Amino acid sequence: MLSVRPMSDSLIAGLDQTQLLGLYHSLILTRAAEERLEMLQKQDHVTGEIYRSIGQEAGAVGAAFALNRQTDGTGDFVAPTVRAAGALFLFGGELVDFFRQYMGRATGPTEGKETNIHWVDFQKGIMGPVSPLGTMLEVMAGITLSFKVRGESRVGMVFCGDDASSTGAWHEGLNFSAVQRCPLILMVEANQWAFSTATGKNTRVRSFTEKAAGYGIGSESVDGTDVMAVYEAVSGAAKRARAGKGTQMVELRYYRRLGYAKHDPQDYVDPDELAIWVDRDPIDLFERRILEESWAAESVLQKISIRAEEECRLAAEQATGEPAPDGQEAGKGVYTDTITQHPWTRTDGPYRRDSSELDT
Amino acid sequence: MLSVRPMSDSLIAGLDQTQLLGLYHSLILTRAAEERLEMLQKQDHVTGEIYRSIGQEAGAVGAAFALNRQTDGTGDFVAPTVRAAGALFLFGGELVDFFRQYMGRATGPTEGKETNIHWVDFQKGIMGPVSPLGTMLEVMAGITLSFKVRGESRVGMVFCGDDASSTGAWHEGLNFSAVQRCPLILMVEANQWAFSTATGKNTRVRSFTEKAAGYGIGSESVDGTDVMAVYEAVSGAAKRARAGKGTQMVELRYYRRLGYAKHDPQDYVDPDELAIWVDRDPIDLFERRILEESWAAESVLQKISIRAEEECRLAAEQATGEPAPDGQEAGKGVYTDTITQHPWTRTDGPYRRDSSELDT
Amino acid sequence: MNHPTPEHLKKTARGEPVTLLEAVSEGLFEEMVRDDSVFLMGEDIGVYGGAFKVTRGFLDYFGDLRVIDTPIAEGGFTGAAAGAAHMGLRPVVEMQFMDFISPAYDVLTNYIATSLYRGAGPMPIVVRGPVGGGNRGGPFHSQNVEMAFFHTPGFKIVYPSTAYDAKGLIKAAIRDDNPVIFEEHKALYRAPTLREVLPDEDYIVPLGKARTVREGSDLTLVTYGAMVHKSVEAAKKLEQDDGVGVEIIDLRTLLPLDEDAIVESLKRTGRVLIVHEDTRTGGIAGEIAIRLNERAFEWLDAPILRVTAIDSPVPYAGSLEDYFLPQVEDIVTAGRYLAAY
Amino acid sequence: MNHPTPEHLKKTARGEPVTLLEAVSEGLFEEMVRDDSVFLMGEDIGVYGGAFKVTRGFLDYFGDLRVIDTPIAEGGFTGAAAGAAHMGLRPVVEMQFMDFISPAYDVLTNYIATSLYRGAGPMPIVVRGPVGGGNRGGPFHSQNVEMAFFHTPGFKIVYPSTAYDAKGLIKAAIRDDNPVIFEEHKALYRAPTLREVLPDEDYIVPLGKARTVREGSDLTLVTYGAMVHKSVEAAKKLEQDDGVGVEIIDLRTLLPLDEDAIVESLKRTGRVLIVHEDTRTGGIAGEIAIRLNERAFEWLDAPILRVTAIDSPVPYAGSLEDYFLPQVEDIVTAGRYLAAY
Ligand SMILES: Cc1ncc(C[n+]2csc(CCOP(=O)(O)OP(=O)(O)O)c2C)c(N)n1
Ligand SMILES: Cc1ncc(C[n+]2csc(CCOP(=O)(O)OP(=O)(O)O)c2C)c(N)n1
Ligand SMILES: [Mg+2]
Ligand SMILES: [Mg+2]
Repeated sequence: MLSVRPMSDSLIAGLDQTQLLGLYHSLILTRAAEERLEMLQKQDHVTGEIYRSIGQEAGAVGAAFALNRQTDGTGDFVAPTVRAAGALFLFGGELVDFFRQYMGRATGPTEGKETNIHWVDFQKGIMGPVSPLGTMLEVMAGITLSFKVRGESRVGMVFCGDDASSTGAWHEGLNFSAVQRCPLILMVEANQWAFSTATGKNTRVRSFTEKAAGYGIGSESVDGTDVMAVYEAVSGAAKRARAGKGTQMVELRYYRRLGYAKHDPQDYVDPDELAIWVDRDPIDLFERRILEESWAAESVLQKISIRAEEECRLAAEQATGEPAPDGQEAGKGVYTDTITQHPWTRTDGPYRRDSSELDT
Repeated sequence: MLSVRPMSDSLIAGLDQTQLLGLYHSLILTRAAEERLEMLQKQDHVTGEIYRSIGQEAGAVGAAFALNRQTDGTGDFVAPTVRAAGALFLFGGELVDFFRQYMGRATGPTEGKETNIHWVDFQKGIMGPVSPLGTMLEVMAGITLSFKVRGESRVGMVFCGDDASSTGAWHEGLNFSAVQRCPLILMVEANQWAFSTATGKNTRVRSFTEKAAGYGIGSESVDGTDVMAVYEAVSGAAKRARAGKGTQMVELRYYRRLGYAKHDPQDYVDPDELAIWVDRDPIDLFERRILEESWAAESVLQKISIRAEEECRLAAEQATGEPAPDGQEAGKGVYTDTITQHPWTRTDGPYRRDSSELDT
Repeated sequence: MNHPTPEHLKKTARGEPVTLLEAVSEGLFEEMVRDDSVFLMGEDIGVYGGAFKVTRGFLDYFGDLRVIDTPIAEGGFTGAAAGAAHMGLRPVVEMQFMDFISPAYDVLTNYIATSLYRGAGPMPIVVRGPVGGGNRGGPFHSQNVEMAFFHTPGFKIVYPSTAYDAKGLIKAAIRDDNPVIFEEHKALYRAPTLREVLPDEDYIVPLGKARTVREGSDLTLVTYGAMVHKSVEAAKKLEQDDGVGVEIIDLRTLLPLDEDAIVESLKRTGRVLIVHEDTRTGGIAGEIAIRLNERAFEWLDAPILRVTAIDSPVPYAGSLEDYFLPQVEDIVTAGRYLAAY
Repeated sequence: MNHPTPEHLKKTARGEPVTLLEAVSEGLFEEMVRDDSVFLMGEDIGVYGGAFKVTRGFLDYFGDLRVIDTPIAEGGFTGAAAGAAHMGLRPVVEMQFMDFISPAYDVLTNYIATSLYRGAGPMPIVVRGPVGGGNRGGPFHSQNVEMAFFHTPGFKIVYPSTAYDAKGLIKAAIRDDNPVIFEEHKALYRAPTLREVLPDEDYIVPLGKARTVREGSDLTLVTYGAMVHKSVEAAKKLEQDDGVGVEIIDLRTLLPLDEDAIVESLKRTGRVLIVHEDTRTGGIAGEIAIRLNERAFEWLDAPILRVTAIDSPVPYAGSLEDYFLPQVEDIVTAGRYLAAY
């Protein structure tokens, strides 16, 4: 019903038309969600920092699409970064939760205690990250170790910025995973920047596959603006990891087209270099390909776009209307068993000796 | 006077006979010093742990010999490990200090506060290590950064066990040095063991030069039992580092022939494998070569051996007769400016209110 | 699991006394038998059985999926423990010496301690290993690490002083759903005087509960770990020489702190002396002091005092280390001062 | 050095008021001009001028040998700072957020703090960066880090609350031969109320000396950092509403602690309240309390109390964070209670 002409018998990279359009929808949705976020911030609904992944959407979407996504706790796992929201959505992360998190809503998955994509859903296989860079590689090594130990055919994928590779945690986590042959896929988001510092100041290698060799793991470098190429590379990596070939790396080559976060005017970026990458927009590229190959008609794509916009609008609207958490919740959930907060934390007076005791 | 036949005009790897015999002396001295240490421990003069480098002496000696050793603070720097005492001695570390350190003598360089080769001499370029593995690579990165910043033609050499390579500190230090193009030479002591754990469980690479590639630095792997080969490899590395080619790695391939420390019976080691390496004893090999090439007569070597033994005996005797530090010194030297230890640390009573004040 | 239980782990079953080290081993072993999800990670814990041989025989019995020799990467394998804990496993991580927990400081304080709060679920992890001085280990093999974690909400910190407690506490720690830092004092590991016959049945010592080591009505002495034994010595001296009755409280768990136990004792004695082996400034004595101010100021008949190590790294030479560490005589002096106050 | 001093670093020279952030910048800049051996390392401090722009313009002026943009490796570059310090340089290391000092915990506590003691020489290193809550930064961009280092002998810890102090203290820290942890509160960085005109001549504020912010005879309030300003608000209220005279001591340096200043004030007021933004258990209040027990117990007319953040990670949502942080009202309540004791 959606197709312009019937898909050929042989699927495109193993994907049928619905799936191809699913990829397209995910790309569009990611961008729309992040744009919506900017609007919300301008309207003062978001108090913290916001992040964009424009130009990098295909990396997150293509990679997540290649995994086994389930909602009953039996599927693969993904640990996204702020630049891989697309993977989060594909794994079932709800748009409304995305907005709730940024807005610190009581209704969000972390009930306002954490921000942005820092949230976890074990049923869906979502491992939101923490800020300290590199940590999630260690954590995912342990998650995939548990897959190995239990003989499950599952893989764990962890996204890391290119410059997170400088951290000791990255090294220790990756090496641990490598020697333990954990079914882990490391996605290196080679967007050429660490905040304002060029990746060339963080490492002397040109491709992270050179680093992979130093850990004795499989690796591949792929054009991170080409969602199909990413999908295929990660499919291969996942296959190898599932087949007991151990840890794999896939490098996504692309560019961080906006500043590190909203507040960064990125005046350190060469506009000509940037222009090259604006021309290589992953959504434009995929759209062109869909149309050229006649996988779908323009009107179909337009409908998808409109739907994605609408989803975002509704989700943002819902989140906006929801309450902030009650302040006192701040003190709860530090321990699984309740450990009494000490008197005088707030206004309880310290203990007084009974007057009857005073003559003791 | 020492030579059997005159050395040919062309030096051996740039070394004259005195130097070749210097190498020999250093090898012998290292082994003799460590054997003396064992005796001292048996006699209860050493309370802490002791370490041996048997089979690895050529790595330390050949490497240190290739550097510019001065005693006025203008030369190269070395940070040895417990398995590189030979480098320490070549840089001017005194035998008697070696024993003093192990015996916790007040007269030792750290006055009993630290043990074994953990001592520093800035004039000689000796940077004794600390226990946490990997740290010295970070520190040497900073030392060599200062050489670079000041435009000095000096290099810094840091020894690290093969399995110290698993630490985050190793990674962060090496990468920092690499991107800053510090004139640092990393000596990887590939003795195939981390305590009881085979190196294969610490890394999946067979040669650490594969890791070097992941940092974009020069590297070479060398037979660590061949003192001349080590000397030549490190000479080359030092030349490159001095010429502004940045950080270099030299891998020493050999074997840890004794247990991790004296208490380790190494019952996890395959005796056949061990036997191979006993046959490749670096001192035997060098001795054979000296005699085969007629660089010196056997009697000369014997004299050197006897001298080294004697040096060790005398130094050990001296250290043994020296005093332990005064206990109260423990509280001093934490800050450069004296910060008063608080009352009641020991026996001072807390302050009492004057009786005259009590009615206030 | 086809292997028989190693003989050296059947001492309690045979009714023989065990050392504190053996008690920890037995506790670990029993928990691993009881619960498949418990597994071990650490350096040299498999083939070698650990630097102190706490896990000797475990690899053969449980296999290398449950007894994992790790690379030298305390941060990495502690982080991996967090991942495994997310998936329902219960990792027990050994630090070869607890001094080497520092590279894991980031992942422990930022990731593991905050996991539950961040909505990422509980972290049933035990990080255990040898601590403490007196063994001429120098600055990097002698540290106590409690205060590195005491300030981070989310941890529990345990520090046993007897074989009985060590076994009961390690089992309780493993069953706890919160991350537990578990300190084992090297000088107590094989101390012959600490050997005792343990109950053959399964028991735990609950976390968060102090133990009254001896009663006394003149002075409350709060301590833990190796200092418990030095304090007992000092208390005997004070009793004999000065007729001072010293009540000793062994905290056992440092976090959460059993302040009720201390407060109750203080209310009887009016005087508190805190003794810890760890260095002085920022040690646990401060927190105890302010909590007693908050809860029982009016019962204080004398200042709260402390006997501790001095503020320096742990020196290597015996003479220095002996001076560095709190000694029985220091405790006696302080106790005498307080009793006479 | 051919560049002119950037305009934004000449405010004091022009007699204009500066913010706390600008005061730190000026202090750094002047020390770098004064002493060639001072240099900077950190993430994004060069091209970008630092996440908070503290080093804006420094790269152009001093060049990339003295203003080094590092890889994201806090341990690595802090360790490198140690090496540089060995060679007579004086590194000032920026943590982008002080929360990210954790990966450097090992090298800081084990290597840098112990260097002098180990005979490896002094460590004139400053590790500085933004700390503190109130900015909706969540658990990893809001921490105070003093207690991670307070227990390790060898460090000094500094935490300014005013522009004047910030400049004088950063200069003193750079000139100090001991490693200094220097905390800059984000909420104070650009606070317009803190803008002040600084002396144009070179001055330092000596480390280890507290400052009496205001005098009062009924209660000694010990605090530092952002809490100084909340405490002043509370003190005004207590004075107006209750007639309670609150003496406020701003510690400025947390280690070494200026206990003389506190003791002297206590002897006048008989009552002590400690206020810190950092979490409660194991916070600095404990150490102050036990030192006061040791030195001035008999002057205490009331328990030593504290107002602090609660024991949890720093939550993100505004409502949660406001509850988490100590508020003026909390200080007032505690002060009222103590005054009436
Ligand atoms: C250990 C640590 N140090 C510093 C930071 C601050 N920080 C956050 S993101 C960032 C740059 C990350 O660069 P990269 O990993 O390449 O990710 P990108 O922003 O390019 O996606 C830095 C320095 C951090 N989060 N963690
Ligand atoms: C960070 C850290 N973790 C653990 C240790 C304990 N430890 C000391 S030496 C050693 C093995 C080192 O192996 P390797 O680096 O290969 O050196 P080798 O003993 O073979 O010379 C271990 C685990 C340590 N010193 N530092
Ligand atoms: Mg990047
Ligand atoms: Mg080795």
